[in-house]
Amino acid sequence: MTENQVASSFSFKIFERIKPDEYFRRFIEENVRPDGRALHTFRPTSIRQGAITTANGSAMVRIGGTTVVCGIKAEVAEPRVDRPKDGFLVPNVELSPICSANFRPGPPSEQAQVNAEIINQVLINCDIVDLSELCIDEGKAVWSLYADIVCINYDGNILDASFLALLCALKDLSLPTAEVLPSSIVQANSSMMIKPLKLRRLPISSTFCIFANPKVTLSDPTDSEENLSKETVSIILDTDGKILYVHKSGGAMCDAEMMKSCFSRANERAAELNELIERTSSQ
Amino acid sequence: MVREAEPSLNEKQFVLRALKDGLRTDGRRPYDFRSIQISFLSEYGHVQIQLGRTRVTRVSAKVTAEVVRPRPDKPTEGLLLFNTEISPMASPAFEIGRPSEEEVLISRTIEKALRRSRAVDTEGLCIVAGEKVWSIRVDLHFFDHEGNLVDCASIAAITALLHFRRPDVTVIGEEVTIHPMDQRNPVPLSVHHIPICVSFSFFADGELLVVDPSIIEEQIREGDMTIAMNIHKEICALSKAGGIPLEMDQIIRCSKIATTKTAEITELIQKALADDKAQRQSK
Amino acid sequence: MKRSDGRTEPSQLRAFAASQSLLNRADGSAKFSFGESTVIASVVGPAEVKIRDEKMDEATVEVIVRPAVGFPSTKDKLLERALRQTVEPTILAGMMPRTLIQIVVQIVQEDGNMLSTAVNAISLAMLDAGLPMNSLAAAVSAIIDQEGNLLLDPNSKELENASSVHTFAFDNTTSYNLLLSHCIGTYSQEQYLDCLDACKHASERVHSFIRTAVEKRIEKEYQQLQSS
Amino acid sequence: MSRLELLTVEGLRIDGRRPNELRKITAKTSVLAQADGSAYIEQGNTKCLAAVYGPQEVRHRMQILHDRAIINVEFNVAPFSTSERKKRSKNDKRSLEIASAIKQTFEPVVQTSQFPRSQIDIYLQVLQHDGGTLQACINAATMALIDAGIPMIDYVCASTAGCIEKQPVLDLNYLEESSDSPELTVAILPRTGKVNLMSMESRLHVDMLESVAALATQGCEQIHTILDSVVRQNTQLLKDSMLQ
Repeated sequence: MTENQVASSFSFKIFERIKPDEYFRRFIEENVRPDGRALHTFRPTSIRQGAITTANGSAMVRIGGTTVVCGIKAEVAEPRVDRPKDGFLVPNVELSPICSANFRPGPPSEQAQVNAEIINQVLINCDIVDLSELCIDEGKAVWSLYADIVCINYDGNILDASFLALLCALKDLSLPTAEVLPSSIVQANSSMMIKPLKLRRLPISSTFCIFANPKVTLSDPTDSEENLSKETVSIILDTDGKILYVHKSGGAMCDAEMMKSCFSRANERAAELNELIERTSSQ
Repeated sequence: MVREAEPSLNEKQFVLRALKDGLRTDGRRPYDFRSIQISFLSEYGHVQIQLGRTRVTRVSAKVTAEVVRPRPDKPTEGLLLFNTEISPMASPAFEIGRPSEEEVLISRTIEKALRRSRAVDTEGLCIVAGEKVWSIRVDLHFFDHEGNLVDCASIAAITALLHFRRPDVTVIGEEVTIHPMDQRNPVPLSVHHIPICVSFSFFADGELLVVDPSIIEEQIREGDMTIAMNIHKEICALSKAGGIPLEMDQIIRCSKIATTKTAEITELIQKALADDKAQRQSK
Repeated sequence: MKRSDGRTEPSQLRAFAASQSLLNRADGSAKFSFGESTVIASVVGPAEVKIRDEKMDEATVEVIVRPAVGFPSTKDKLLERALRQTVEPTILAGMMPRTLIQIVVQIVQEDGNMLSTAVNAISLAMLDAGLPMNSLAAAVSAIIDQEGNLLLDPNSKELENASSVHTFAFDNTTSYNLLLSHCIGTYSQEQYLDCLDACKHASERVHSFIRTAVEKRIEKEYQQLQSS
Repeated sequence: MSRLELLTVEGLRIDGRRPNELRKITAKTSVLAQADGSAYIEQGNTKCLAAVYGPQEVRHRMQILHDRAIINVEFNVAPFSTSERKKRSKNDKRSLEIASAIKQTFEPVVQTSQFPRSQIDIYLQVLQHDGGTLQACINAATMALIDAGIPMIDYVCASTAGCIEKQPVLDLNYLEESSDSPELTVAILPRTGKVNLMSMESRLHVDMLESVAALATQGCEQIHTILDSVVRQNTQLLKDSMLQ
């Protein structure tokens, strides 16, 4: 490399650091993003089911540079007094300092808690799983599923990745048949494995972020894009085109027309991912 | 955390000089309580207490009940829980998640005054021994801190407990029916006695004392003491945690003052409860 | 049609109530209610910020949500983030660099729509605190019930029968921009857009209510000044 | 629960003591090599260890006071200290309350203004719990502070008293303490007789307060004599060894 080339490659890195918004704006004006994607393309996505053998169900998902692993462990628990038939499904998102310098050690960050709560609310409110399928013996014992979603590498758009990972792990889940013996001990028969949970619908999440200047919508933002734009739109759709969850906040740029275009992009994305999930499951 | 501004030397001297003449900056005499306003919200067991008229200390208490499993070591006792976390709303000096010394003392005084002294009959909260009991929780919300949070909180907590009604329950064999409020009249808790906290602040080497300190008096005081007492002249809790050393006579004198204050406040609470009852019946 | 709390129209909102400057320790405070749903919000700031949260070019906005019963849960964290991201764009944070705007939301009574009640309470409290702002956020919720009816400002009884719940917040600029959309349940795109439209109209009523509330208060204060 | 007979007909207590009798007290100082001052105290079966570090540099710069030293107290109960193993975290409200009470008790007694911009740490560890934790901690802390050579205006001596069947009793043990009878902890400055800390739980009639408090004060004075003799003995030994 000549001295000149070194200087220029060096200077554009400095440029990115000291004027990130201007650096980014110049790319967007050319209708391309710094990682070479068009504005509306999602990053390449891959799924590996059953990645963790010690878990009852697991999956690893990569969306570009974002990698998450979801492992589901089942435990026997006593049901709540007021819902004697229902089991538990507890999602938990972990964003540790390992996956990005954005996160500090210690108690879970706001982002981790909020993502776990969104997943939890969608699971509860959108009729995705029937928790009574986790019943072992009414009022005495139920399965409690702990779904730990661990981010290995963070490069933006954690919600889409965690949702996809959870879904594939749930599809992968198999539990031993169990019964409550008269001595009120729960006996599990691990030679007889069943797939207890049926997914009633397949919720697929797509996230967009909106730039003010120039006014554009970007699909599947990376970490640096997330930092530059405060306004985000997350849409969760099922494969029949029903909307399950829409969240938009952080700015005032988005109007109904933009929402509509996000919906149609989310629809395309849902179809694409549905096919990918089908393909991985059949393997 | 935003640090509380300390009173200036001039303010300090002004308050102390006035106290030496038996005067207080808000026009009270040393042994006067601020006016206590008790207001009931629409639900049973939701009370707001105000000390003072313009710059008020304001605390509200909300009582809720739910059915839970009892603790294994006390199968026939219901639970009584207090939540006394103080939010920065009361004063910017309070921080979320890290209890300040003041908060710990308030919480412990309430616990001692109301729980340790067995003000509420917890055995009466049992539904089925070892299976189901009522768990009564008192959530205290601190809105404004203009001095003497602890007395205000104790009055709010006990008034709310007296005002609260829980749904009626019938037990036939193993079957437990909880009757909704609109089907059967809800029942009050059985409260054995009414502990009231009375706080003192000491100045000038313990020579001067005031009842119900305002915030500036709390900031410049040399020592403090809180006595919780009921109308039967029983001391339910007493705490003088350090501060300026006092003569024993001074402490005995305070207990006498607390006796009369307790009687006055108890009367006030009972009148407010009676008024509210009459109002609810006329509706 | 008749609704469970006696309202006759699906587009009818419950009675608004608001009071301002009710707390003395905060720089600004307000209480807002939709019927029985009541929230108190307080604002402190611009104040000293922790070095960890300091931003060199603007103010840090912090929202703390305190539930009516029990300890804050992850549900309240979600509410905190939604509220912060909704009101942040309306504050001229660039005018107060390296400071903290702390907003505390205390839920007093829950009867549905806590998110929209809280947005309105915060808006009023920020006005009361005299923060520099570019617009004012106002929010309204709606549901689609199991029969497919759109009901504005649902109470907790109606929420039990909801197939989807929608909350929208708008600013009061001429273009009436969408600040927040938080919608969960199962619904179609048309239903979403219907709710968006209905809430947009309803939030105009909230905006004008806030305006009258503030006007009345200022008038009263002015009269007091004159008479004294 | 059948009520325990806490007082026999002869007026003796469950462990054979008379109502106004203290439990046996053993106190030792300089028990830890690392600390600047330390003490170990046994009051009956309640055993408590105290260590004092400082005056030293303030750990968190935020807390520096420019006119005096800050006192930091940490209170810990060993999980094996009671008959049932109970893990009590350091941040449990009860422990925090005790720590803060001890801190506030010593603040007016230690001459903190002699050490501006510094910090004095008092660590307390309860090894065995048989009633009267707070009093044992205060007594241990006093001894440790004296051992560390930190200037104080006086000893702080603490004792408990309660009331069983209208009979004031001194120095409650665990059984008496947990039987729902009132317990009053008093800490005094023996020279002036002024009360530095007073804390009470459970119900006591206000007319009894005076006599119970008086009994506790007597207990404090007895403890003072014991602690003082230990300190004097130690000093004598030190003097002898220096003269040799």
